[in-house]
Amino acid sequence: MAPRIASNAADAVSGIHDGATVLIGGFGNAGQPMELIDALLACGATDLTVVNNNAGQADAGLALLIKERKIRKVICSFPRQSDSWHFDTAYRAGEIELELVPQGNLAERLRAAGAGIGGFFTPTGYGTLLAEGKETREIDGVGYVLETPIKADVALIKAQTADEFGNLVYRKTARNFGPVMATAAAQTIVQVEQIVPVGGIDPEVVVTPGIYVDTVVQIAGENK
Amino acid sequence: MAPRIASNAADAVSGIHDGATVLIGGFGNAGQPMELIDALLACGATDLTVVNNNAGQADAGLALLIKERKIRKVICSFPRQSDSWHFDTAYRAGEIELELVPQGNLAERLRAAGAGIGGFFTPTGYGTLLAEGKETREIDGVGYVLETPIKADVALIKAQTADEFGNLVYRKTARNFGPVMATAAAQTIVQVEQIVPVGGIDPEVVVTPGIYVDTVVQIAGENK
Amino acid sequence: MSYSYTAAALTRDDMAEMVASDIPAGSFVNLGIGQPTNVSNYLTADQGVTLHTENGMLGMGPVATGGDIDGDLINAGKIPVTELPGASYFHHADSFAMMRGGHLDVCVLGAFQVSQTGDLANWHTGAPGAIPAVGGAMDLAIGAKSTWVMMGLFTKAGESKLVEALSYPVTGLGCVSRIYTESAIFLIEDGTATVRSTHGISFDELAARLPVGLQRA
Amino acid sequence: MSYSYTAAALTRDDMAEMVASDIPAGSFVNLGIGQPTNVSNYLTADQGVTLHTENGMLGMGPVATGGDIDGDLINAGKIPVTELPGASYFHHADSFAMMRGGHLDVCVLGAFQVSQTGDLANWHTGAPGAIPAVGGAMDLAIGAKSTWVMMGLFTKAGESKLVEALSYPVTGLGCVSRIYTESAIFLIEDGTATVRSTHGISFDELAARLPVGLQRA
Repeated sequence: MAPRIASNAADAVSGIHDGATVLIGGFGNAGQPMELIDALLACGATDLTVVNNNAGQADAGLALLIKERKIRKVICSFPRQSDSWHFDTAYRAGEIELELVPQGNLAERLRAAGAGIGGFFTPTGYGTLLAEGKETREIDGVGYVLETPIKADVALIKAQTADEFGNLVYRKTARNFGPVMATAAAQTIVQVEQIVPVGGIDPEVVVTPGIYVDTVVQIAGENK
Repeated sequence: MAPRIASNAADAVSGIHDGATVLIGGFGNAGQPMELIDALLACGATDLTVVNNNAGQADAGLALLIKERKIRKVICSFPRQSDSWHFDTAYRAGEIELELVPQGNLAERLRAAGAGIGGFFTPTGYGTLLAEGKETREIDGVGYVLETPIKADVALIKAQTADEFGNLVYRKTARNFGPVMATAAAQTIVQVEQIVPVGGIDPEVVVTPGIYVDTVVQIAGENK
Repeated sequence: MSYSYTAAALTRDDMAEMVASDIPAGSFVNLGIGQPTNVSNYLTADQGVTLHTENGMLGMGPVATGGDIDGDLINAGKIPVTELPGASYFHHADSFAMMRGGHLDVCVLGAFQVSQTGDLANWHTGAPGAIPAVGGAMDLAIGAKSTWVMMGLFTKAGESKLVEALSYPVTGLGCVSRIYTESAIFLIEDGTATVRSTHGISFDELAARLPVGLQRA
Repeated sequence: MSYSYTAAALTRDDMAEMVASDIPAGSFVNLGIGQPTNVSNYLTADQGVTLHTENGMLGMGPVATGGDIDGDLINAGKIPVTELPGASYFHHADSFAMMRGGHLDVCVLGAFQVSQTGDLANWHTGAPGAIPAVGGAMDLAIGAKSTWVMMGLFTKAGESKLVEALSYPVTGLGCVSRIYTESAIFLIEDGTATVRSTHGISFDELAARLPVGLQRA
């Protein structure tokens, strides 16, 4: 079905419920759906599990969700940064749970969720603290860890352009987690800089087919 | 490293040795690297294991490799067709081995090989003859089969355009197995309709990055 | 939908039309090779159904004719097709990930047999000397949110193809939720076959001919 | 390459230049955050080295300045960079598949410790109260055909960071094949550390200070 075109970010995230698992795209600021994250905070949903590469930076976006204790658990690869003070405080106070995942395993677990794969053996993390308690196996002389899919209720991602059918293209390294997160969530909500009519994106260059997109909202692009 | 630009198909396949595992792209005629397959036959390499969606049709390409008994084993999803007579004869004579793989598992096993995944649990084929002897597991109430990567010595694929750095774009449904096969082989040999200078393909639309491409040969395009 | 009856058995075109009208508006659908392909002829523009072909495309249009034929644009049956606005292309691993991941709403397939628990047999007769070929059958069977079957209800020898347990090799277990036949439409749920309609045969006559328990919708 | 000696210890720039000159022409390379990033300043155009950044790009160019800064084009350290002709973009799963699948020729990383069998520790001090963060470290460590380390050979307390067995938490097992330090370059193979060169210290002095057996190249 063609996606719903939301009138603004608040409208776009209005269906997110307490206790939801929410994937949030972006690597640093590139591809980060900042307006959707702000709207998620404003909508009041709480007890969330959030999957992102990081655990919030400075006093914006994901960091504010953590500051306001809307997040029960973070699944990420790199929580600790020079400006991750809200996460650090919540974590040290025992008020947020952390599941630390190597970045490539994070991406692959999201892909597995979207691709109907029940689990996969990855060499990444074998023999490390992050494999403790996980099933391991030696295959052709190499050690592997069994990793499981990360399925979610909602994905919040950012793309450059959507057509009215929900097909997406991204821009440069802002692509990052967007395409895999779009496949792994029951509801994918996308903020884009522009929406074009169906047929406005060459079928050869579509990165995320519209089948993965449920809601699109246009947010005027900032200056680059 | 930038790929070698071969002078013709014979030159492109000249390094393929007896006993090699060879991935051959294409689904029907779309994306089938016909000139490379013909060159493989002409070069005389034998005792090959070939991975393709089919097992040759009529009196051309892969079917001739089978007719000439160059192929020890075929790994494919759909060998039997109305015009697969060379395969049928060889198979009934016990002169070719067949590993039958559901089409999606075939694609995913190739992807796993390219992605360094040691194995994955797939629901496809669970409870069927094609899962016999394989490890199975129930995960969240669903049955899965453990499938393993298919790594190869060589991939022969067809793309529309390569740049001199080996970046590839494909055309319509001729894309099919090409991108995953390119990642799964130690040597990827690509026939293209045109080669353009580096910079001639928009970085946003590259489907197969040049890192996966070892040899490129330009074969003048037929009429479409 | 409560049980209904028509005096005439359904033709293949009737079946295709009925499947088409049952597909929810806006669905993403894969139509298997053979009879199911015919369903596309009865989908209306208003329905806004998007067709997937497992060889790497969403937004597949009608069969190509004349100058529109393009060897690089084919469906899973290797027939030249066309591209609709909003289409997208992707490689085989992405295409089957889309299917296996449960993103398609409906998949329509042919069958040799279906069991009352929704097990499907449609890839291999199991006959001695038969060369097996599976293609995407097993992926299609288990991938979509709903898998529907179109088939004749009886073999040439008059045996029911809706069975208690498959005698042909399995394609997928517990995956079929609807069966469209010339004589009846069945809904399969929790191991029970419910008859939504019969065509050219009464419910009681049908029940007498089939080896499985039936309930009336 | 047989053992060599220079009177002066290597500066960080010397180390970066040496790593750069050791990278084979035409290689695909990932340079980790920190010291390894500096290697890019010494790669020559003639070398034709292609840089990968795990956040989804091949063909990364130098750090962007002034009007070339684009928030959508950053490296793994989140620094704005540029795009070279022949570049390509891809998503995170494809990017780490490229790495995990062994397609990169060389990855250069920093380290807390390396063992004589090539085990790497570079992600977590294991200190009480430390909040762990791993990022792509474990993927990078085991993914490339060759993993090289750049580090100071001694801690501030003067202890060797080339050790018999790691005391820090493991990043990857048996993955490091070369170590570049200010005092020596080591080749790690089959559990043995071979000293390719020493700088500001003789082989015998070095051997006396390190807790692992060494052989001279």
